[in-house]
Amino acid sequence: MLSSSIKSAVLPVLRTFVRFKSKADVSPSTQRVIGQMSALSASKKQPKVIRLSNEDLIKHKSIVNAWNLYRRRKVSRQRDQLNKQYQSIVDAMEDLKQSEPELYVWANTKQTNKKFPLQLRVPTDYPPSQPWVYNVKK
Amino acid sequence: MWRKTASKYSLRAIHSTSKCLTTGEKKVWSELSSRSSSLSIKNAKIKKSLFEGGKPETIVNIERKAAYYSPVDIDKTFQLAYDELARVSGDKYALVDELKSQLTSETDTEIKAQLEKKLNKALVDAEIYNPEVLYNFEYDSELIDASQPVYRKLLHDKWKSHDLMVLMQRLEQLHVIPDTLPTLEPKVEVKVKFPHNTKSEFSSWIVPGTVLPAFAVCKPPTIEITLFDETAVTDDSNSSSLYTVVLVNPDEPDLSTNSFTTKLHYGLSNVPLSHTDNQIDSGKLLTDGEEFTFSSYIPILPEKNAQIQRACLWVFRQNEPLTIKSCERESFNIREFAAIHNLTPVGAHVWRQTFDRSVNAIREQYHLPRGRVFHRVRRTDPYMG
Amino acid sequence: MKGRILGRISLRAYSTDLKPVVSSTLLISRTPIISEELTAFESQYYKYNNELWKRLMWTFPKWYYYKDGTISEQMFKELNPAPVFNNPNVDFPNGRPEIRQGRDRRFKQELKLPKTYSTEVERADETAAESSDNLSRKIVPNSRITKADETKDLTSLERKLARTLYLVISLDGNKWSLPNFEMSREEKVPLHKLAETGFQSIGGETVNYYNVSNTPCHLHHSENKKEYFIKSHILAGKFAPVDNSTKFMWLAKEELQEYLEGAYYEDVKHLFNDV
Amino acid sequence: MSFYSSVSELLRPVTQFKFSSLVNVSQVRNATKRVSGSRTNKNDSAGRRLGPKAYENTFVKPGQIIMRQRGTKIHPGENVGIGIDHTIYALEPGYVKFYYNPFHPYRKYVGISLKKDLDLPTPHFEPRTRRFGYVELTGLDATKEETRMSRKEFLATPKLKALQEEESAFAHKTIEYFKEQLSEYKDTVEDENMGAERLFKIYQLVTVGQPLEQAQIQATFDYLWDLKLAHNGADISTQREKYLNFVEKFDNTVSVDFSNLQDAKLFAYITPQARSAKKQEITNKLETSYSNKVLKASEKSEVMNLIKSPGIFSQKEQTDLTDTFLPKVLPLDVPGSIIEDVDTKKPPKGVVITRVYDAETKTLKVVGRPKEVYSN
Repeated sequence: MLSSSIKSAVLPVLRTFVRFKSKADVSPSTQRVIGQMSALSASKKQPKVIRLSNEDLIKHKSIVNAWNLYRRRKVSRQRDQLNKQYQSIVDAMEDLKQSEPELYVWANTKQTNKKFPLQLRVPTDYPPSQPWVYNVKK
Repeated sequence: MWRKTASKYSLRAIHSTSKCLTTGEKKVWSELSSRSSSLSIKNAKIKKSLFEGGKPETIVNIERKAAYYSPVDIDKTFQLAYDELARVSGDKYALVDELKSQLTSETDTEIKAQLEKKLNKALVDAEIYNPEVLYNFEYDSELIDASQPVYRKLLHDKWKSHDLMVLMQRLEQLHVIPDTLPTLEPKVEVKVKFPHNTKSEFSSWIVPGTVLPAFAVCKPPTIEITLFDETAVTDDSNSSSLYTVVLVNPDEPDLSTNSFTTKLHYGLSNVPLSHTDNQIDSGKLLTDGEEFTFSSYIPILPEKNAQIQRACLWVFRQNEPLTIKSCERESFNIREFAAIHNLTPVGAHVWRQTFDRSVNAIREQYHLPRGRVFHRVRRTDPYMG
Repeated sequence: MKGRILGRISLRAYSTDLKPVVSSTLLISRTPIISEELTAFESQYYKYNNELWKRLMWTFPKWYYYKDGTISEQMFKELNPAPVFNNPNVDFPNGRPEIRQGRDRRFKQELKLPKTYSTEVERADETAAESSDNLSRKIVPNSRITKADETKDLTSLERKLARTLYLVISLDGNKWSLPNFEMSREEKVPLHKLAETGFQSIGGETVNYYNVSNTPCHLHHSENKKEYFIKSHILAGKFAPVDNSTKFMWLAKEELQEYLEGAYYEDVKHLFNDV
Repeated sequence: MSFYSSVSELLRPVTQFKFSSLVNVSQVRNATKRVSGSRTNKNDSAGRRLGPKAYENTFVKPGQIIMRQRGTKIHPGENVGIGIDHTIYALEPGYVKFYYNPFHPYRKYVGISLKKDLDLPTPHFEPRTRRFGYVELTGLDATKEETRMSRKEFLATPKLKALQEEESAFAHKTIEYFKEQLSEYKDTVEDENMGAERLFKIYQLVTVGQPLEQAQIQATFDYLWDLKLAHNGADISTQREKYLNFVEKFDNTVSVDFSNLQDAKLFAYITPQARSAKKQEITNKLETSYSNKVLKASEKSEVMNLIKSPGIFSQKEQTDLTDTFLPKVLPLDVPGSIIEDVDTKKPPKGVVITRVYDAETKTLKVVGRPKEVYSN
């Protein structure tokens, strides 16, 4: 359904409105297939190849270099943190095994009927209208 | 923790979008008192257009320059990228300073060698991402300074990516190895050209395996030997930096055995080479030629119907200064020669020659007898060796 | 069997009074709700690549979406007038155009599509509810900065949506720490149970949370006390302290550094997320 | 060498097998055979006479067939060829050897060894044994064979000859021209012939891309090398000394502008330092007084003269400078290159009416431009 604002936008267009006859001597169905095929094909739709000047090539290379270094640094930092976290789990469990064998057994028991909570969400670019749910039904 | 530094850095980066060379970190690559001037762009205009944007100065034609469009936002992104790279380089230079101070206090030669290796790597890492170095390497060959580790690394990588593969392919397919020497572990780049040529097709560097006419090789070649490994740094007392160059033809017909012998065509020894002084050219031959040459240059002049012949140029690294008085040219045994003089093959080159109309004139010039003529059909007489 | 073990352990516990107290610390976090904040370099790099990608995009096949001679095609044409063609009699000081299919191939194609809403006039009789139901309305995303950020309310769960927040409490209003619960020497309970019941007792009744594991993720030694850390995520609800004197805050990693004791923070900082 | 020693162990040839063990396997038919036969078993064909035709250590001549087979039961090794039907034949006269190749351990090979006691395969790092096979001609046959041309060479001969003549004519003309010009420097250059020849050699070397300094060294080297060859080992130190003295004097006296030989002019030698200083000076002058403004015809010729100053700029630098300071059409942002308010119907004298695309407004503008903005 066209809203009133769209109708007002269309009206000035109508004055230049001309209904064309089909240009080619092909049936409408064939014409449709041609349209669909041409939408998929590359002919005439490709942009010009980017030919960079010497300076810009160096700039582009440097940008890519910097990005690779930056990513590498970030990933290695994350990996280091995960390694530390894993090590501290191992340390805690070793200690527990020595000092509190009972607690160690409990801490090592597999929780079989535990489910991943559906309420955990993947972060989005913009927050929902109500960022947090406060009422909890138990 | 890293987040804090990152946000601090990003704030600074926003303030210095278009102005460069102002902040502390950027000094790493703009400071030239302790760094070689070959590590920065010589042309001030190009340097400005690299760091401050605008139409590229490398496009000289005014119309093409006006019609050129840089990718959107490339300058701003480049500035931030430059900050990031310079920061990493700053860390590397800190490591360089530390290693240098360690080197001065260290006395054990073995540890010293290891430290030097580390220092060299740190020096490469500190400059390998410098946009100015990349620019000079790609577009300003005059500024490629082989005394800088970073340029050596770039040259080495470029050589390995193409020229080395071409050379090894030709050496194997033309059976230079194992017909002359068993094999080659290439350590240096060997380039050959004949600079006396006044025709453009023969005057530039020779691609390994090319077939050349006799007139194109009638005077001694210029040989460029690019050293990549750090151990080969020369000072005059260090004898490991002396090189021997030998040109042999393993296809000299030997009718007595119905086979071939190897002939020596050119022999140089005790040639001192370094990273920067790496050419054996006419100038050097003019001044020190007598001293180096133990077997003067005679071009390979194939006889009619003797088929295509290979000119195999071998470069050896010497372990000590040699005293080779003279050498028998005929029936030259290059394996024995290398073994006797304790030579390590480090590089090679090959081109090919066959009979052409200029051979006879050059034979006369060199006071050689007229070449034999062979029947053009190959017979079935057995091998007699 | 189990009884025997229990008995032995309790016996041993009585025998040495110096044995450190076992306690459980709850590391309860609110995971990020919105995506990570980008650094200046990251956002600039994405922008740059996006521009390159747009520059290399194929030309929009107008004829496929807008049939010749229809109203929508007319509207499209009015919004996207054809560029000046490469007229040999005209000087182009900044390079001659290369027009293919109504696009200058040298640049990215900037398309204007007919809008589904009017930009100028708001319908007076349209209520808020009606406009939110209207599918053709203009889409305006919510702000990434919330009210809690503006008022600097450290107790709110709606602050710093892009970061992971951790709960810290203070019983006396001065010393801040992660919620810690000591185990009685008489009766042993699993560490995660201890943390859960402790948390509920101080005000976690109204919280829907998810305990990641029953395995402790860290052990912190302090004088005569062992703190085992249990990881947990808050999913919904609100921490409401039972005791009015108990203060609490939801803090990100850098803020925790300010409120927690120095040596303690250094020991546990790798447990906190940078994002 | 170290690589060789580490690998040579691995590449030692596998012991040769006796050929008899290859062929002495008696044939076994495993398929059941019906007594009465069947419809598909009636069209029997004659045997194909496959198998080895020459055995271990047999002497064979080139072209002789060694093995007939379906598929490569035995692969071709050294000095043998393989036909379209996998027939293996000899390429060299010698002794047939069957062997295994360490690089393809599951293949059987046959090859030809040029000597009876040489085993195959040839060790990987050893030189190949090769046969020359051509017979030397003497007397008239030799002369005839030497002058014999291939068809390609024969057809190209007249063209090559013409080219050679053209080259020598050009050389002669240029040397004469240089001699003429050198007469100006008579008091310092004693030997005009030698000087002109040297200049021509340097010119040739510069045109193939050598820098001037290197070309000078090369010209000296070539001269001395030819001198040495001409004297055939005799002592040439006096001539050498003489030529080197001449070169030193000559190169410091005169030089030629090689950027355009059509109107080449000799000029007094300038040192590289002086040249780069002059370069800088001219570029500065061009930038300060001739850039970013509309130039009159006289000014244009001044600019051209500055760019073409002999011996200062290379050919490439000259075109670059011309592109920068004398472009075909002056850019629009140069002050005075646009006359906005102009009667397009009746433009004043010396004004050209053009249509210009304005990128900001994306429209066409009609403007007047003075004639001087166009280079011609």
